[in-house]
Order: sequence, then C-alpha cells, then structure tokens
Amino acid sequence: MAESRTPLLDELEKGPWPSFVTDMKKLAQRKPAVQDALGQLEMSYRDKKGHWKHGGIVGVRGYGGGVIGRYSDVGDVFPNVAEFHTMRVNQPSGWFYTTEKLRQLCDIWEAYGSGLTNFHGSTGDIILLGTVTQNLQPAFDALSEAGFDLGGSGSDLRTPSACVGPARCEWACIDTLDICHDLTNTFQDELHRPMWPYKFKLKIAGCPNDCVAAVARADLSVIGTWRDSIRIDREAVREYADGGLDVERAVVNRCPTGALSWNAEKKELGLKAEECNRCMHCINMMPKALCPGVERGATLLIGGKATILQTAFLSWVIVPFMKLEPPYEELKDLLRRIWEWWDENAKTRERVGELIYRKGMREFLRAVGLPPAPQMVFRPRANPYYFWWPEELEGNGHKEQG
Amino acid sequence: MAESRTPLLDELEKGPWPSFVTDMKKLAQRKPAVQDALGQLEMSYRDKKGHWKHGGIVGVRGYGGGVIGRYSDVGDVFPNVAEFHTMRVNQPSGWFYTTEKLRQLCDIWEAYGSGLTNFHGSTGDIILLGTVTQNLQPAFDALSEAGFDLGGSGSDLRTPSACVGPARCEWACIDTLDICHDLTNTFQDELHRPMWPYKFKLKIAGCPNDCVAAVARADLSVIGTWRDSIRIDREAVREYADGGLDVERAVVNRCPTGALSWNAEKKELGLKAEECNRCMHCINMMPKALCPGVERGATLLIGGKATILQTAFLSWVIVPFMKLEPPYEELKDLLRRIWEWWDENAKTRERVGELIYRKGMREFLRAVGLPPAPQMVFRPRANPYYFWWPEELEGNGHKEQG
Amino acid sequence: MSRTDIGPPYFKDMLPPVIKENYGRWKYHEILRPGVLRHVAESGAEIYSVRVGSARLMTVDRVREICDLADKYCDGYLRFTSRHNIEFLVSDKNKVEPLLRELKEKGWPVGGTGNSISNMIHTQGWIHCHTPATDGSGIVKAVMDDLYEYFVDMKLPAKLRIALACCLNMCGAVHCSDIAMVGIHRKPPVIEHDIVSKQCEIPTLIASCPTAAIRPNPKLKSVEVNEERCMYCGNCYTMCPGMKIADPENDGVAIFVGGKVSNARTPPMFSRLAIPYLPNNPPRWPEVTAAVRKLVEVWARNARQGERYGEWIERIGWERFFELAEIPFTDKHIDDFTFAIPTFRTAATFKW
Amino acid sequence: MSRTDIGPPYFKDMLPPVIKENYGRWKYHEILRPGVLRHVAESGAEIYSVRVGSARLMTVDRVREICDLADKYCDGYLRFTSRHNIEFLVSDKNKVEPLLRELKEKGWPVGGTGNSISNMIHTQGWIHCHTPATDGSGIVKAVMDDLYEYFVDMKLPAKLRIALACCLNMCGAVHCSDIAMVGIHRKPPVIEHDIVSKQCEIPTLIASCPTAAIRPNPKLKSVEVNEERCMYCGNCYTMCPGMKIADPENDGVAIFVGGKVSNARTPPMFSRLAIPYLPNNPPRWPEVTAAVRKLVEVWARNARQGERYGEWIERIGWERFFELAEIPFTDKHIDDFTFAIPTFRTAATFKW
Ligand code: SRM
Ligand code: SRM
Ligand code: SRM
Ligand code: SRM
Ligand code: SF4
Ligand code: SF4
Ligand code: SF4
Ligand code: SF4
Ligand code: SF4
Ligand code: SF4
Ligand code: SF4
Ligand code: SF4
Repeated sequence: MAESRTPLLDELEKGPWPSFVTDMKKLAQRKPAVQDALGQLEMSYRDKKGHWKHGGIVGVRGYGGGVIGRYSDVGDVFPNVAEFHTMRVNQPSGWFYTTEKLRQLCDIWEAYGSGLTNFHGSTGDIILLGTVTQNLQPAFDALSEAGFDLGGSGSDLRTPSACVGPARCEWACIDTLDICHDLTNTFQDELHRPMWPYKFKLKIAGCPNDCVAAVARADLSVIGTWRDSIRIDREAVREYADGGLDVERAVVNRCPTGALSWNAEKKELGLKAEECNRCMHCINMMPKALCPGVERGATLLIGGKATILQTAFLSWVIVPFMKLEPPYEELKDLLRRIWEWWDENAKTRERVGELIYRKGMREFLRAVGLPPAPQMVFRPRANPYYFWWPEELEGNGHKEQG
Repeated sequence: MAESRTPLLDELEKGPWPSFVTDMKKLAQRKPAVQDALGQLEMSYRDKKGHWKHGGIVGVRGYGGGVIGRYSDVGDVFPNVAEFHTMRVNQPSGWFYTTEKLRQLCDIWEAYGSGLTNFHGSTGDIILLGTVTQNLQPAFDALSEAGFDLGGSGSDLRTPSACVGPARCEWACIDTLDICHDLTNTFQDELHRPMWPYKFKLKIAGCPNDCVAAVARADLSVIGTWRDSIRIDREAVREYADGGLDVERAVVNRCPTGALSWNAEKKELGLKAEECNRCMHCINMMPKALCPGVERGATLLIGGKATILQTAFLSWVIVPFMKLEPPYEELKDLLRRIWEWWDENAKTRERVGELIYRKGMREFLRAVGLPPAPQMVFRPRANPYYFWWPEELEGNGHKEQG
Repeated sequence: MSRTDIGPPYFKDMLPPVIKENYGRWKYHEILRPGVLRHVAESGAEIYSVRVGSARLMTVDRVREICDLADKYCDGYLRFTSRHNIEFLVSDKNKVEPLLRELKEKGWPVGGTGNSISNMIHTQGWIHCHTPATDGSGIVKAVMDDLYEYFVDMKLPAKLRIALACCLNMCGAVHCSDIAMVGIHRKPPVIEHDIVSKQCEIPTLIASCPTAAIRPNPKLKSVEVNEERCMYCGNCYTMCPGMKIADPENDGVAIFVGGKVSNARTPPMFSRLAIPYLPNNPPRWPEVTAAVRKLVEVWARNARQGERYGEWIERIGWERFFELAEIPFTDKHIDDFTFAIPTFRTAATFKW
Repeated sequence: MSRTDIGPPYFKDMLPPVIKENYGRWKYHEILRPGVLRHVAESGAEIYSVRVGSARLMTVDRVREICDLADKYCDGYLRFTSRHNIEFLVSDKNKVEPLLRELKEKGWPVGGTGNSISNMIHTQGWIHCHTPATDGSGIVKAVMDDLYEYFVDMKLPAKLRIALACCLNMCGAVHCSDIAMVGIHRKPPVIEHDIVSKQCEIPTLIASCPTAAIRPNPKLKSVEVNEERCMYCGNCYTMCPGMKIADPENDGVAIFVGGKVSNARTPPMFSRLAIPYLPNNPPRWPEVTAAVRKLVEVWARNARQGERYGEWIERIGWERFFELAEIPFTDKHIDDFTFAIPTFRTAATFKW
C-alpha cells in the first residue's frame, strides 16, 4: 500500500466518535478541493499553524454579507483550495429539515462547492465550506431557486436563531420559531447589507433554560417567561415522590429563592409564587408535574458577546416582561430604536453592549425609551457617582451654569 | 430673655442623644472661639453651606503632617475662628486612657486651643479642633511634654489603629495593640513627614469580625486568624442548647461553608475543620463554647479605601497567613517593599490599591516578592487576556522579538 | 524644646490592672444588658464594660465629666470604641450598678452592644471641613435622637451600623455600612478662573477628576468642565478652591444601604444606593431622619433573626427590597462607573 | 435571475405532521435512555427523538446518509440541535428500536441527553479560519473519543457542556461552558511593516487593541507594539494581516471551567481560567485530552447530584478546586483586565 499523504490526520480516523477525516477522505476521491483541503490541513498539523489568509471582498450580487472570503497561503501547493470561500445559508427556524430540502442543499454544494459543510455554524447558519469566487453567484442562484437565502456576516444583523421551542418542548413560553422566522424576514435588509458599526446577534429561547445559549452570545436575547404562578399537578408530584425522587433534597432544597416547601407526610409541594424567580429548576426536575404559568411573554436582555474587545459580556435585562404575539410590533419597534441609537453613537467595531458600557445604561434607556426597573440589576450601584438630568434640579438646569 | 443667637442650633438641644450644642454653649461662655464656632455653624445652618476654606500650609517644626489648616470665609464676622486649625494627636493603641492623661490633654487644649475635640477621628486620632497658627508650636510642645505626639495627615503613613484585641477580647488571634504600637513607633518618619504619592492607612483587627473596619478603610489590613481547628467545649455547647439556643437553626444552618453539623439527640456539634473558612459566625453565637484555634497569625489584605478616585475598594488578600510575633520583621519588611514599589510607580494621589489596579496584581506580587495563591481571589479571571513572562516561553522571550 | 517622633503613649500604661494581668487570656464574654459587657478571663477574673453614647464632638469640659465618672467608678481607667462610644472599664463588680444609676440620672445613653444600633461613625461637616455637602454632627444628633430606642435596647434582628459622611470623600467606613448617609452635590462646579489660574496646579487639578471631565483652558490659564461628564463629586474642589461646588439649593443627602465589614457568615459588602437625594433641611433634617427610620424598620420587620441588612436584601433580592421599602427605582440606581457591568442582571431570574 | 431577500425556508414546512398537529401543546417529556427522548402532547400524541453525535464538519455524502436514515425511519423529517447533534424525529414508536439498531451497526453515537456530555460546540480552526491558534475539528474528535462513555451514558452529576474555540474571538458560547478550550497565542505579533503600510487602515488597527498596546509609527507608515502591554489576543491580526501573531512554538490551548448559560438554580456564569497553557500537539493533543478528562472526573467524583461544574466550584471555593484538580495557581489566574477588582477576595474567609 502506498504511504498515506496524511499520516497525522489518519490518526483521527481512530476512536468511536465520528471522524471528519474518514468522511472527507471518501469525498476526496471525487473532489480535488477536498483532497487539497486535507493536504493543507495535514500541513497545518505538521507546522502547527493555519494556512488561510484574508483576501479581497467576495460576495453575491445585491448583498454585502453572507460569504466569508478565504485564500490559501500555500495555494501553489494546493491549487484546488487557493480560493476556498464559505457561504452562510440561513437555516430554517429550529434547524428542522425535510430530507428533500437537505438533499437539494447537498446537490447544490456538490455542484458549486467543495461538498464540505457544517451543520451548523455557531451562529446557526448552514455553513457551506469552500468554493471559488466564480461559483459564488451560481451557487447563490441555485440556493435561491431551492428556497434558501444567505445569512449574515460582517457588520450587519446576524442570522437569528431559536431553540426548538413549541415545536417539541412543553416549556416554551413564546413561539420561538415563529418569532425567529418573522424577525428574520422583517429584517432581511439589515441581515444582508452590512451598514452598522459591527455585528448584531439575536437569539430566542423559549424559557429560562436558554437552550440556545442566547444570554452568552446574542446582542439581544429574548427569553420566554411567565408572570403568574407555576402550575402544579399535585397528583403527579406524589407520583414522583412515590417513584423514588427525593423531592425535598433534589427539588425543594435547591430552589434558589426558598419559594418551595415540602410536606413529607402528605407528599405535598408548597409554592409561594411571588417568591419564585422562574429559574426552571423544579420544573426541570418534575416535568410531568410542574409547568410554567399561563400569562406568558419574554424577558429581553441586551449586550451578550464574546471576548473581543472589552471582554465577554453576558446579556443584561432591559425589559423584564414583554408580551410577544404576532406581528411582534413592540419588539420590532424596540429593535429599531436600539439600532438607531447604536448606529448613531457607536465607534467602528463597537458592539451595542460595549456602547452601553461606555455611555452608561441611563443614556441607553432614555434614548430607547425604556423605564428603569430594579430587575435590570443584580444590585444597585455602590458608588455615589451618578448624574442628574437638568429637569430634576432646582434653579437652572446644570447644563446652563458655569 | 434675650433672643438666642443660634435659634436653629438650639433645636439640637432637644432629644435624648447627647447634644454637642448644649455642650458647646457652656464652653462658649468662657471661650470666644467656641462662641464664634457656634455662630458660624448657625450661619451654615441658615445658608445650607460650609464656611471654611483652604489656606496656606501650617504645621509644627520638623513635621510635615499632623495639622489641618482651616480658615473661615466669614472671618470678619467671626474673628475668633478666622484661623481654626486642627491637630491630630496619635491615640494610644486601642483608645485606652487613664483619666490623668485625658485631663492633661484637656488642659493643654484649653490653654492653646478652642477646647473642642473629637474622641476620635475616623482614622483613630484624637482630634483637637480649632486653634490659631501661632499656638500650634506651643500646643505641640505641651503635648510632647505630656507624652503625646502627632498623627498623620497628607501624603504619609496615617495613624495606625487597632481593635481592643487581647486587652479585652477573647478572640484576638494577634496582639493587635502591640503590633499597632510597634509599627507606629518603627515608622515615625513615614508618619510625620509626608513623602509619598498619597496617604497610606494601616489597621489591625484581632479576628475576622474586624471591629476596626480595616477591610474597608485601610491600605493594609491585618486581620487575625488561625490555621488549625476551632476549639469546641462540648459541655458548653450542650449548655447553650439547654439554655434555649436553637443551635441547628441559628448556628449550623447559617455556617457559610457547611462545615458544621448538629446531632440533635446527643446535642453534639460536628465540625469539618478543613471546610471552615473562619468566618467567626459560630464562635460569635456561642462565645462560651467555641474559640479560635491555637496556630495563630494574620491574613494581610491590601488596597482598602473610600470613593475617590477610582471608586471605593475593599482590601484584597495578599498574604493568606503570616505569623506575627515581635519584632514583626516579616511584616515590616513587606511594608517597606510595598511602599518602595508604590512610591516608585504611583502617580500623585494614587492609592496603592489604585496602582495595583492600574498595573495588575501580577506586577505587584512579583515586585514585592509574594507568591500567587488562590486565596487572593474569589474566583480566577474569566477573560483570556493574560501575560507571559519571557522566561516562560520557548525560544526568545517576547521582549526580544518583533 | 519639644521632642519629635516619640510616638503615642504606651497603651500598656493605660490599662486597668485586671486587664494587664489577664492580657490575652480572656475566656468569654456576656452582654448582661444593653451596654453592659462582662468579660471573664481564664483566671476567673472579670471586667465590666459600660458603653455610653457620645456626640464625639465634645468640649474639654465634657471630657472632664467623663473623667470624673471614670475616677469614681473605674479607678481612673476608660476607653473609647472604634465607633466613638465611651467605655467605662469597671473592675469592681459592685460599682456597675451605681455607675449605671449615675449615668441614668445624667441622661447619658447606655447601649450600643449586641443587636442594637451603635453610635454613628461620622465626619466633620460644617463644623470644620471645607468640602461638605451637608453637616456631620447635626444630622447625627437628629438621627440618633430618633433612633434612640434602638441604641438603648437590643431588639433588632442583628447589629445595625449607621454612618454619615458629609461629602463623597467618605471619611469613615460609610461605603460599607448597613445604612449610610452621604452629603452630595448635584451640579458641576462653578469655575472661578482667577482663583484657578492663580492658586491651582492645573495638571493635578485635571487628574483629580474621576470622569476626566476637566480639560485645560489655556486662554484663561484655567480649566473647563465638560458638564455632561461631571457627576459633582467635588474632588476638583478638594484640589482647587476655584472649583466652587457647593450649591445650597441642590446639595443634600443620599442614602446607601446593605454594607458590612465583618466576615461573619458573608464577606464584607459595599453599601448600595437606596435613596439618591434628600434635601438638606437643618437643623433636624426631617426628611433624612424619617427615611432612615423607615429603612431601619422595614428591615427590622422583615429580616430573619441574625440577618444583617445586606444579608437580608441579598436573600430577598434588591427588586423586592425597593418594593418593601417603597423607594422608587431610578436610572441613578443603575451603575455607570468603572465596575458597572458586574452589577447588571445577566439572568432572566428575578421577582416581579 | 435569483431572488434576493426571500429569507429562510418556512420552518413549518419542515415539521413532521405530529409536530404540526401538536405545536405548542406538548405536555411533558421523558428520557427513555441516553439519546432517546419521548415527548407527549396534551392530545396524547407522542414523538420520539433520537439524538446522534455528529462531527459537524461533514461532507454532503455524510448528510445524504443521514437523510437515508431519516427517510427510512422518520418519514423524511429530522433536525439538528443547538449543539450540532442530529435528532431523528420518529413519529412511529415501532421504528425507534430498528433505528437504534441501525445506528449501532453503523457505529453512530447515540446520547447527549440528560446528565451527559453533549456534543462540543466548536469552531473552524485550521480547516477554514485565518486566525486560529489551534485546530477545531481535530481536538474535538480527540476529546470526544476520549469522553465517549460520557456521551452515550448519563452517569454524570449533571449536564456537562464542553466547547472549543480556536482563538480568542471565541466563536461559540465558549466563555460560558462547563469546560472550555481556547486556542491562545503567547507572543506579541511580529509586524510586517510593508503589509501594514499597504493593506491596513492604521487608526482602525490601533483601535482594535484591547490594551492600547499599538501606537503609530509614522516613519514607516506602520505601527509599533508596546510589548509590555500586549497580551497576544490577535485582534490586531484580525484587522490587519501584517500583524503576524501565529507562532507554532508557543501557541497552544488554555482551559477554562465553570461556565453555564441556563438560569436553573444559579444565574448564568462565565467560565474561568483553570489551565493557562497546554501545548498544541496534533494530531491528538494528548495533553489537552488528558487534562479535560481529569477535569471531568474530579467534578464527577466530588460534585453533588445535580450540581453543574461551576455550581460545585462555587460551593467548595476555587481555592479548594485548584487543590482537588491538582492545578498550580499562577499569577495568570489573577485577573488584571477591566473588571479585575470584583474578582479579588475582599474577605479574610477562605480555605487553607
Ligand atoms: C463560522 C463561525 C464559527 C463556526 O465554526 O461555527 C465563525 C467564524 C468566524 N468568526 Fe465568529 N464565527 C461564528 C460564530 C461566532 C459566535 C457565536 C454566535 O454567533 O453565536 C461568536 C461569539 C458571540 C459574539 O458574537 O460575540 C463569534 C465571535 C466572533 C468574534 C468576536 C466578536 C466580539 O465582539 O467579541 C470575531 C472577531 C471579529 O468580528 O472580528 C469573529 C470573527 C469570525 C471570523 C469571521 C474571523 C475572520 O475575521 O475571518 C471567522 C470566519 C471563519 C471562517 O473561515 O469561516 N467571531 N463568532 C460561526 C458563524 C457561523 C454561522 O454563521 O452560523
Ligand atoms: C478628620 C477626619 C474625619 C473625621 O471627622 O473623623 C477626616 C477629615 C478630612 N479628610 Fe478624610 N478624614 C478622616 C478619616 C478618613 C477616612 C477613614 C479612615 O481613615 O479610617 C477615610 C476613608 C478611608 C480612606 O482613606 O480611603 C477618609 C477619606 C478621605 C478622602 C478620600 C480618599 C480616597 O482615596 O478616596 C479625602 C480626600 C483627599 O485625600 O483629598 C479625605 C480628606 C479629608 C480632609 C483632609 C479634606 C481636606 O481636603 O481638607 C478632611 C479634613 C477635615 C478637617 O477639617 O479636619 N479623606 N478620611 C478623619 C481623620 C481623623 C483622624 O485622623 O483620626
Ligand atoms: C468595642 C469594639 C472594638 C473596639 O476596639 O472598640 C467591639 C467589641 C466587640 N465586638 Fe465588634 N466591636 C467594635 C466594633 C465592631 C465593628 C466596626 C464598626 O462597627 O465600625 C464591627 C464590624 C461591623 C460591620 O460588619 O459592619 C464589629 C463586628 C463584630 C461582630 C460581627 C457581627 C456580624 O454578625 O456581622 C461581632 C460578633 C457578634 O457581635 O456576634 C463582634 C463582637 C464583638 C465583641 C463581642 C468581641 C468580644 O468578645 O469582646 C465585643 C463586644 C460586642 C458588642 O458591642 O456587642 N463585633 N465590631 C467596637 C465597638 C464599637 C461600638 O462602639 O459599637
Ligand atoms: C435540543 C435542545 C434545543 C434545541 O433547540 O436544539 C435542547 C432540548 C432540551 N433541553 Fe436544553 N436543549 C438544548 C440545548 C441546551 C443548552 C445550550 C447549550 O448546551 O449550548 C442549554 C444551556 C446549557 C448551559 O447552561 O450551559 C440547555 C439547558 C437545559 C436545561 C438546564 C440544565 C441545567 O440544570 O443547567 C434543561 C433542564 C434539564 O435538563 O433538566 C434543559 C432541558 C431540555 C429539554 C428537556 C426540554 C424539553 O422539555 O424538551 C430538552 C431535552 C433535554 C436533553 O437533552 O436532555 N436544557 N439546553 C438542545 C440540545 C443540545 C444538544 O444537542 O445537546
Ligand atoms: S429553552 Fe426552554 S423552551 Fe426552549 S427548548 Fe429549552 S427548555 Fe424548551
Ligand atoms: S422555578 Fe426555581 S425559583 Fe421558582 S419555585 Fe421552582 S426552583 Fe424555586
Ligand atoms: S476584631 Fe475580633 S479580636 Fe478584635 S475586638 Fe473584634 S472580635 Fe475581638
Ligand atoms: S467559623 Fe464560620 S465557616 Fe467556620 S465553622 Fe463556624 S460558622 Fe462555619
Ligand atoms: S467626608 Fe468630606 S466633608 Fe466630611 S470630613 Fe471628610 S472630607 Fe470633610
Ligand atoms: S466635581 Fe468631580 S466630576 Fe465634576 S469636574 Fe469636579 S472632579 Fe470632575
Ligand atoms: S474562534 Fe477564532 S479561529 Fe476559530 S473560527 Fe472563530 S475567529 Fe476563527
Ligand atoms: S495581539 Fe492583541 S494585545 Fe497584542 S498588540 Fe495585537 S491587539 Fe494588542
């Protein structure tokens, strides 16, 4: 047998987890780009460094985003990946597919690209990895024909995503999938034509379990919640207890607010609904017995992002509760106000959270017209360095004097 | 009866709490300065603003600190307080006095000052309020004669202070009073001759109850602690329980580390000493039954200060444990190294905590030769923005390249 | 000729004999009643401490009165506490009751121990400082009069430490008190250019501003203030008398709550903003005293036994605190200084 | 002509009939065994979801294989999860076992539900990105091979979410994962002045540095780096290819622990630095896989039932975590960036 050209990568064919190397090697037999992608990756494994570089801006007609241009810095050695751009294709809400649709995608990407994909990218897009500049437009045309459109990249709205929500989860307090779809369609222009200071991400989770990790990664997080009481099926609670669940230890004692109590004799769960902060723990532990209340809506949080530049932020509450029913106008209006303020005030590459940090939450709230609420903070300020608005003072406002 | 000249202040003669107005009014009868101090204060009460101002630097021979110069901005109306300087007199450790010493102070201040005092200032000094420039030196001479010396002011070591400690408290793990006295005497030059970027405060508490509020107000906090186990008198525990103390609820359940357990039948207190963080709660609740261990020393914390400039800081652990026995050389050496580094690196009016914040704890620790320890942080960094020292890297250190 | 650098009097010379003998060998203590402590040594020896409230601002006459009592009942020994109370150190058990009787006759408050309100840490204010936004001794008197019952009794859920600082310099541990009053300004300084140019060092002045609101005005050899950024801390005035910050119409008092410094149960905590502004109303600051009482009582009513102010709030949540205390929540409560971010709620969990 | 702005396919067209009919009316779920969920609707209808691990980086052939299975067992319906797993949506109960059998034959991992390790969120690495300090898919494969048993079983105290990002941009929720690997550089960029001067916008480049380490070099129409301030984040390289940050000798992987995003019990938390550096050792990164396994197991051994990684550490204290995990504590663990101060221990309470 001939010596392998990818001895290092071959090591990744071992072991029980699905091997992308095995998978790629098969496709490499009919796809030179995959062959070269493996070759260049093997080189990276040897050199311990990447071999991709920036290049000119590439894209499709009418759009400013959706394509990540990529060029090899060893294109002479691996000519079939000299150009190796990625297309980001907007996934259907909740990542649901028919095999028919998936096969269409595969055929398109076999025809116009390397045949390599990611299901999915971290933002949520279908990632079609590796094609050449001249295939971008044809690929896009074919995608469009099949009913697919590109997602976001660059300084625009990024592809929104949502947890599985009402499609398969009993706890969804909002229609995550519909909100995601509706917003994506409403904001097609913002998604496809970068015109902002930086990226803006939007994720929608149906309840505080946040199965789409919104709070950590979305400039605006929409998290389903409820205003009334958890509903309890007392009989089902008893069944859990009878079935061996140590309700006191595993559920009641771990309630963070002390809202729960347990009558061991009667096997009865007590709940002070006004103390509950809707952390989901008890519901998670006894899905057959407990479920969210009926007065449903969402908590909105702003500013989540990764490390660069100011360090990572988790999102911050800005609207404790908003009802969310189609056509979601209140949410859309708020988004527009947020974008307007951010667009006007931010520096290049300043995420909205960083701008709020720089300008102060008070400026933000006033600019977008949201009332301050104690739910916005874990605790109020410890320093005395706060500002007064002119109209709050006796005599001339402070802007006039001095 | 003649109309009062201090109608507003007179309102403060009412009520059960001791009235400084009543007190001052009596002395005013023989002290014109007190009379005018009352007059000016009444004016402040009417105007809702202060009437003191800065002035030239005043002091005593050989010292740079210890006196706060003060001038009235209505000196024409109240000539007897036109000059009204304060002398800060170094208190004996723990604020213990004989009446003899106190009477000497009173006599001196009646002779050379207004006769107004604070027992004590917030830093801990005896505050002798209000005298004129020309009386400063004579007052100092008399104080010195009586065995008193000035405390700190300006950019120097401020008067150290200590909790009552071993003099009257069963929990003192270090000799707070002796440490305070010894350091004060060792560092007389630093105390009396401002030569640093800003002030430096030092407070010593005998145990984590911190009865001298060191952690909030001292650039260096010395807090007594122990390395071994709390000692338990089992019989005495039982007596508390018999006496009606709900040990489980009031003590065990409120232990922050879960180190305690309670056997209700046997009325026995269990302790996992390695889990205890020495918060003092259980000891506080049962002083007859529990007390600190025997391997005693102190935790050192740095950086405590009030609001200006960077916002208030609570002190941060820099030495988890140091044995403290006379002549306290290890502590003194550390202080000298800290001052040296601070003095070399700080901007004017930059407290040591602010400098550490600006430069990074890592620079500080290396400069003063302290090993990093997880006890220094509540939790490690969440961001990936850390530095490597050249000697930690392969090839040339990073200082050489680029 | 005076001697310099002699240091303070040696504390051991100030200790009553029973303390000297049992120094470092105390075994336990009891609070016999509010203001009366009994410490017992390993040797069996005892000392009684009687804690008496003080105005802190005292005349020499008042100090001499204290000495008279200490001579009479304490063999001439006494001390002051870290919170400015007087402690009469009684070595002879039989003198405790007579001392208490005389104190009562004189109307001196005995208390401040255990689950009480102790004396207020406070600062100079209008009696001596040049930067105050409010008074010190006067508000303290008004507040302590009002809360007297809590000083002389121990009926609170836990210790309650109240402090006052007359400006943002916060002399004292105001920033870590259960309840803290702070004098505040609310307008940027009015610049007197002639004073600035003549008396002040411009670079130091500029550096003194926490928000970098001050910039040079080379034409006038003075400075300008960017009023959008000024949050009226008055630090520039500390550095330069030409930066007039006092403004009788708008100065007043802010109230912070929930701080502590002990390590008992929970780590030390900062006090946090409860009431952004109350007017300066000398001589008795009725708005301030009423607000403080209300804050004391909402805690006393709702906290669990042994729960300090901040521990209580952290358990129920600040949103619930604002509701119970009936304090409107404003944009001022939301931090916007350097460490703002960690105070923002990064969770969908809170109470309605 | 292609149409623009048509948006994604309508998700409702992708839903199996049972989901369409019971949309928003699910009642409860059960985990029948690792990787197999049963959701029951108010109507009594059921759907079975079979969760299968995926490499995420897949060829179209692999996707077609998935489709084949979905056609055979799921009437052509399937979905992917937010963590890149495949979910076969089985409407016919009787098809669950046959599907599981075929998956087993094919060697496809079924699991990732409940108290397991689910798929790793990860990023491009050397397969497509231009800024990586390490690979993506390769380490994931090595780590998941090693932790396979925890994917296919639910024997852990709680969910464990592992993530990897190949550079500090941290594409993914790496900063809030129970265990997170991050590719890091350790030396300042080597500046190629000709590239900088020709291809890069200097002001944007300067602004891109989080620590303000970059200053202009007007002579070369380029920039200089203050190496004392540079912490090798590589953001300048993202902005400008002339700032060569990759360095095979010193690049590697850091490990952070204790993050979460759910609100269950405790608020979302950041992951925090555990291991500052491990070398890049392709193809199987033995140091990294060993370290991750050790981190998994120290938690699995010591945490209480139901306690996520960060919840466990916060209960026992980070000082104890470093001891149990046998990780040396270094000055790197102590924060020195913007929000450092609130991480410093302001208490005398800690464990030895
Ligand atoms: C493809 C993807 C990683 C993946 O393998 O899944 C990705 C890849 C890149 N990200 Fe990302 N990011 C991807 C999701 C994320 C996420 C996660 C998310 O969106 O939920 C984050 C963290 C959340 C956030 O936005 O903060 C993320 C934070 C970044 C950052 C740092 C942003 C910050 O403010 O901290 C950068 C740097 C930048 O924008 O210059 C970045 C930049 C990049 C660039 C464009 C780097 C570059 O300059 O070329 C990468 C292109 C790689 C390539 O060759 O295709 N990427 N990036 C993800 C997008 C796929 C998709 O559309 O579905
Ligand atoms: C007298 C005293 C208040 C009192 O009534 O007790 C006091 C009074 C002054 N303090 Fe203070 N500070 C006093 C203890 C404190 C404390 C508490 C402590 O030391 O434990 C603090 C908080 C802890 C700290 O140092 O951070 C304190 C924080 C300040 C600050 C803010 C420092 C900071 O870094 O945030 C200033 C402003 C300054 O230094 O310019 C200040 C400045 C001042 C000045 C000197 C204001 C000035 O520029 O003239 C005040 C002089 C008043 C006067 O007329 O005598 N004082 N000052 C206290 C000293 C008495 C003594 O020696 O015993
Ligand atoms: C006399 C004094 C020390 C001194 O050198 O002057 C002192 C003396 C005692 N303190 Fe203290 N503490 C003194 C100021 C403090 C301070 C500082 C302050 O208030 O500014 C604190 C920190 C307060 C804070 O956290 O904000 C303080 C926190 C404690 C604690 C912890 C209480 C807690 O649960 O947080 C205890 C334990 C207890 O009371 O159970 C304690 C206990 C004690 C004991 C029982 C110690 C003993 O065994 O003798 C003493 C009598 C307590 C009492 O009053 O009930 N001492 N104690 C101070 C009296 C001040 C006063 O006049 O009221
Ligand atoms: C399918 C998926 C949603 C989707 O739209 O794709 C999903 C589905 C469910 N999640 Fe989730 N979660 C999904 C990602 C997440 C994420 C996001 C992530 O991991 O990136 C989180 C936040 C994780 C974190 O905090 O770091 C998440 C935190 C939870 C929790 C809270 C667990 C906790 O104690 O912290 C629950 C409740 C539980 O499991 O008890 C939950 C519960 C559930 C339930 C039981 C909801 C339901 O009733 O159907 C679903 C099955 C759980 C299971 O796998 O055991 N789901 N879930 C995601 C599956 C990812 C995967 O392939 O493994
Ligand atoms: S976030 Fe809530 S509603 Fe959405 S899938 Fe997770 S548990 Fe269900
Ligand atoms: S949802 Fe959370 S806070 Fe509410 S009762 Fe259940 S466990 Fe307690
Ligand atoms: S700090 Fe500790 S040792 Fe000092 S007086 Fe208070 S309780 Fe006693
Ligand atoms: S000192 Fe504190 S941590 Fe230690 S056992 Fe007592 S209550 Fe628990
Ligand atoms: S708090 Fe301000 S006004 Fe009061 S004494 Fe201190 S510096 Fe002066
Ligand atoms: S008052 Fe404070 S914030 Fe305003 S200009 Fe002066 S120093 Fe700056
Ligand atoms: S983490 Fe860094 S290297 Fe990896 S895909 Fe994102 S930007 Fe590229
Ligand atoms: S690597 Fe990061 S810290 Fe270093 S110069 Fe570049 S941007 Fe600045």
